[in-house]
Amino acid sequence: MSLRANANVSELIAATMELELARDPRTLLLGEDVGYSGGTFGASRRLFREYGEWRVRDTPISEMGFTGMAVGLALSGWRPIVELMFVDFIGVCLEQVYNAIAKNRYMSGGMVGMPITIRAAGGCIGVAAQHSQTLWGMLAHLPGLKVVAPSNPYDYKGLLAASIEDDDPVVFIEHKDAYLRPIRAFPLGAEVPDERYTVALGQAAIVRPGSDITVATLSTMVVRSLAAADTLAGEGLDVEVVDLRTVVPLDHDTVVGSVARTGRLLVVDEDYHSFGLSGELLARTFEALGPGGLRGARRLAVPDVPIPAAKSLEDVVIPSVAAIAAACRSLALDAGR
Amino acid sequence: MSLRANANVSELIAATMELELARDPRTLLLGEDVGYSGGTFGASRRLFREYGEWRVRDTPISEMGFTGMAVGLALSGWRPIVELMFVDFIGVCLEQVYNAIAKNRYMSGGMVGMPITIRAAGGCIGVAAQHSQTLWGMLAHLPGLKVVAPSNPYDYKGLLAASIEDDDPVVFIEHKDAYLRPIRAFPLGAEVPDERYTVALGQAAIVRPGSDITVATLSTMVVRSLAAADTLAGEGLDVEVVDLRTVVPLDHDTVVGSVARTGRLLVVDEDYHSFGLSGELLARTFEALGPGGLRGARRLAVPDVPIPAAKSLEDVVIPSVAAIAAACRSLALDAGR
Amino acid sequence: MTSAPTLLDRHRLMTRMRAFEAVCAAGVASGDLRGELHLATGQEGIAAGMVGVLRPGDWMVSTHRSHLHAIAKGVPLFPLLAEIYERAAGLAGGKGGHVHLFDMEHRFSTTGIVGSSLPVALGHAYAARLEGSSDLAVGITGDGGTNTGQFHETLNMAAIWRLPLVVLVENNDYAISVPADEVIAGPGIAARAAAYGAWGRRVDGTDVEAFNAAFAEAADHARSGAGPALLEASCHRFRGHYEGDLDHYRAKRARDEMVASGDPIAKALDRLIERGEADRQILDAIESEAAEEMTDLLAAVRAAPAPDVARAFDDVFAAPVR
Amino acid sequence: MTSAPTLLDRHRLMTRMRAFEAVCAAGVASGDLRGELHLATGQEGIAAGMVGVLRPGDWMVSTHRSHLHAIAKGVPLFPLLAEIYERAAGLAGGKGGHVHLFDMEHRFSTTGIVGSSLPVALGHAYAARLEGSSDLAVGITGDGGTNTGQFHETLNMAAIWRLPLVVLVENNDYAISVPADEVIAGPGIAARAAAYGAWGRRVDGTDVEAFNAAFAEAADHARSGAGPALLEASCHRFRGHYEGDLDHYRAKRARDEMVASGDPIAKALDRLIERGEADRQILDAIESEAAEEMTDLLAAVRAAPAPDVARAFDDVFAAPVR
Ligand SMILES: Cc1ncc(C[n+]2csc(CCOP(=O)(O)OP(=O)(O)O)c2C)c(N)n1
Ligand SMILES: Cc1ncc(C[n+]2csc(CCOP(=O)(O)OP(=O)(O)O)c2C)c(N)n1
Ligand SMILES: [Mg+2]
Ligand SMILES: [Mg+2]
Repeated sequence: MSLRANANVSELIAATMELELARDPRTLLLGEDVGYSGGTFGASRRLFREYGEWRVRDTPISEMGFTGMAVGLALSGWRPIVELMFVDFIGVCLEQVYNAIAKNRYMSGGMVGMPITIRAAGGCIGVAAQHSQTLWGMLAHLPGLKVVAPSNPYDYKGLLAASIEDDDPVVFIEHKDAYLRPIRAFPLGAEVPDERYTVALGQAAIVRPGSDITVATLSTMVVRSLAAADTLAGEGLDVEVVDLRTVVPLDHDTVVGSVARTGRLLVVDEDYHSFGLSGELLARTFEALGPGGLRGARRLAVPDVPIPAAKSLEDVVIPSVAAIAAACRSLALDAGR
Repeated sequence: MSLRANANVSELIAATMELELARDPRTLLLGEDVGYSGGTFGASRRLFREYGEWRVRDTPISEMGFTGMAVGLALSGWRPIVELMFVDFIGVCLEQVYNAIAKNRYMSGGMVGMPITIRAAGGCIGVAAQHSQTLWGMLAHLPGLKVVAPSNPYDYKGLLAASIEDDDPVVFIEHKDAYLRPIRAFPLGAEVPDERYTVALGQAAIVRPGSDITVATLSTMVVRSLAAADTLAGEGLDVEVVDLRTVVPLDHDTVVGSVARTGRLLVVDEDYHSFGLSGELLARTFEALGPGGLRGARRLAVPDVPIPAAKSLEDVVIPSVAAIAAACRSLALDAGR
Repeated sequence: MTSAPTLLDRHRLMTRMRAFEAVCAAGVASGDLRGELHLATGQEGIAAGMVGVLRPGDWMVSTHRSHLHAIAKGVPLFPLLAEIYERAAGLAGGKGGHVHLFDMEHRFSTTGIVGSSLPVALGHAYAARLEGSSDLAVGITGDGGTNTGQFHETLNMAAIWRLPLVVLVENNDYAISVPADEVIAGPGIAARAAAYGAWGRRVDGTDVEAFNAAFAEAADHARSGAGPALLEASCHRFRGHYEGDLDHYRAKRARDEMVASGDPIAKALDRLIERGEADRQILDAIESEAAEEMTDLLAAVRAAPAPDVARAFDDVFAAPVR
Repeated sequence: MTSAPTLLDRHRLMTRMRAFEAVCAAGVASGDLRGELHLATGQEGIAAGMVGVLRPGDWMVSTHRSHLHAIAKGVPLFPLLAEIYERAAGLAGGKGGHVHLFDMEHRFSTTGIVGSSLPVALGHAYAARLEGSSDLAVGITGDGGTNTGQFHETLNMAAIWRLPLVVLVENNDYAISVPADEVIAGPGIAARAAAYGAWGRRVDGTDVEAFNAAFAEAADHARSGAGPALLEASCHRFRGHYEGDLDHYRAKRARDEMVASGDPIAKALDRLIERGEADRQILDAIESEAAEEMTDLLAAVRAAPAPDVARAFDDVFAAPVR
């Protein structure tokens, strides 16, 4: 695989799937518009031409039907990749996702594996309440699903390969903001090897070391958190940024290790605030470190509102660089420098 | 409304809906088997005969269709009660629940209300992975839904009336263990007035005062937690039990007030452990009290596994009285008496 | 239009509709509008053909491609365009945006999820039955939406309860890039009505008069208490799926041909001239008036303020909640 | 049974099936089994009628009422009953229980969610096409399941891709308490095949021979590459929806009549005698042998241990995860 010099993340995703389709003849791709047109976001370009309609299948708008179809394919020994276009549409087919895909291994006493990768676009780019969600907190709550949300090109490739190779079901959430962004425009992970590699699921990365505050985040918010950290560095606040990479498995050990040094945790999450990732991570950190180890903690997430359409409103509900920086500052104040 | 002396909770639920149907002619009930047969759990008995097929409607097995129908009914000015039988089936229709019912008020800038009550049975009584979930953590994560799970007869009646009367959508989760239990067999809330009353959504109740540990819980786990508290009283450990009653709105103030006195929090939850209620409540308590106020915290919930079929296995994944007591003891030890 | 609209009336309405969408598209070019704006250019015959049949008491539930349906249902243009432009004066104060349009006064709503419009319309039809009114519910979907489970569940329930529902399918040949005839099995969409014992018919949606007649029949059937009607209207999507879609999956020649032969406005215009009901001059005037009207409308909308940021936090519930 | 089963073979099989379910029911009475146990007593003609047509390479996906289908597909009785009794030796080590049965060796699975069996079967049919095999997929549902969106989506996709799928509908007149004819609009389940250009037929599922012939035809059609077949088999649910269901919504007289006139075993028995293919003595022996077989089976299952509690925590993922 070799990409154009100016390639963006959607091309990278297509190229990654190309390697997987080539590597394992039991892999196939299903979804609306994934075939002839190469994907609504261009993330499956070329695959239809190369692998044909049986392995790269344009489906009707029947998400429940084709997600359930993936269950039968997996039972038959295939390894389907299902594209849901927007993760918001998972409400149409959650039944097959959580009652079959997530539970079949357990309900069969381990007899059956569900090596299914569900790819879907998440995150905010101005498409309002029904097309802007991330939902990883909701999905992570349901046992049996792994949940992945990369922040940078290197990880998009490595985590997607690992997800497809994994013998368990993975919901792989691609940020819409990344698709059309050139690989080389990313502040991290912009060097992407041509050959195949994997990035292990369940290993967070410290993408910026720091000593004052731990910011734990994922997906596009990693980029924003790094920008905020840069700003704060100028103010003498040294922020460590942890890219969680996967929500399940959640590598709280890396976060706990970081907070053991900094004493302060800020979780930045593009998902809804309550009953999700940010609370879970705060709770696990407290459980690990106890009141003596965790001096202060804060969460910055979508404030339990649907995503509004107007940009002026969207801007105040999605964590911005300024809001991240402000949250760090007040955390530093509250939980004494 | 007056009930048989030996009436159980399913009769109480039917009687409560009867009062609501009588009180507000815009209220109606939809769902599988809710009509002629009086409900799979008997929770709508008599209503079909009294209010006829148009207001008490037996539907086909088309959950997405009739949940969406409730949206149109609500837009037209009606106040539907939708019965989903088992909350596990919500995966079939989550789309209408979370993208329409939960978001329409917001997406319409407040023009439109969605006074819809979704009743569904949750919890464990030996029916394995696809029929034993509670899922309140998943639903609470989605902004725009209120989520209610009563623990005792008095609250079943009062909270259901409040839910139906509420101008916002409510998912009302009835525990399967309660349906056939006689009202008078409950350790609390066994006195149920004949007349209509409501219990406000969003107000937790301290159902047992205590000074050493706060146990925050809901639904059937309240009963188990009270039993554990009784055991522990004999050992000199004085446990305060808080019945949350509603997950959204979550009355963390009452929990925080209690923990401010006890210093220790145990959340007991019949939902999955991670990314749900227990983490959220722990996080909010830490945020409110800081490291100085929260000396120790623990969670006891379904350990992120699907519910197994065999009773021997179910018993170890659903919090038992013994497990609750054990968790309290070790919390007391860890976070010093 | 209280008496039945003439072809000239409908031509004027279609022309205004197209001009309205031109000022929507302008927002994408200017960077005012983000997200995926779906226009119905080429599909005006259907929206304009409903006028005169629809009554104020009727309910309509539409899709991601809904602006013309809103106009047909009587939603006023200023708050409509203001919502599309996410302004405070929009239908929803800018919180819904161009795929989530609500106007309770004019009994109109939409959803961005394919298939989900239909059960909502079913609910309105059920309400009409409960109320004993003669209100009709119109649920709109595209060809792609007929492959969703919601299509099946809705038609079945409407049929067993004989509800006053018209399921209107705008078959514009494509669901994004996927051709309808590759993913719809059997004898076609309209023929599926038979599975439910329902009224079913396919009509040329680029012929506003033919469509109007068929829609009137469907509406009469549904209002009569005989159960739902499934009306499939053929049409073409002149533009990409959304503004910005490269539309590389359709051949340019086929697109040109579709515009040349399947334009409902051109067809009406030819027919008006042929019948001597209008001349070029009148028709030109209609066009320039429409353009002017919409240019003014756009200017007014552009001048209107964006919503106050405080609005981002309200309307989750009727009253604030912790 | 390698050569085509005779009617006597099928009678024996149905008798064994009924005896098998009697020992399932015993577990409810004894308190061994919790939850809602769904029996197919009265529906044996369908399960037994599939034998001889089904091949080992075929896949079957069934519902909450699946025990007889498992037997028809060749799932061995001991691990089957052991799973129903939630024993360590059960198909899934007691973790799935009586509504979640999996046997990959015999290519059989179930789901407890109505309608969800069908897309899974579609996946098997798609796999058969990918593999170029002659394997068939059989997706089973009840009459109630035909009202789910999944029925529509499955048949449509199977038809557009001409997949080797038989959708088998056991129409036992009821979905729990709701009569099929009150909630299924139009000319009936089998007639809905036309909407997808699929093969469709209704057959008497209480006549094991007639059902077998129709099922063979459906299977041949689907295997031939001509697309899916929709086979509706009428039958009766002799017992409540689940063991413990009061069944108060059906009149006792109608139930008695259904048992008297619609029992597939009694029908086969009468026919065997009429044709002189068996006499009372043989048939009595079959019955007592079946009862004995299942009594022994139950004793063996009862003697088997419950799963070790440690098993509650594994099998969420292939390897443990934090
Ligand atoms: C359930 C669901 N799946 C997928 C989408 C993404 N999507 C939006 S429009 C569309 C195509 C719809 O096609 P059709 O119904 O023919 O309407 P058209 O766009 O042609 O007007 C798709 C797939 C969606 N919004 N909802
Ligand atoms: C999606 C869904 N809705 C409801 C149920 C509850 N339920 C279990 S079986 C059943 C009736 C099924 O009727 P039918 O398909 O005719 O099968 P039968 O029970 O008659 O064999 C219902 C409603 C379910 N399991 N799944
Ligand atoms: Mg279309
Ligand atoms: Mg049935």
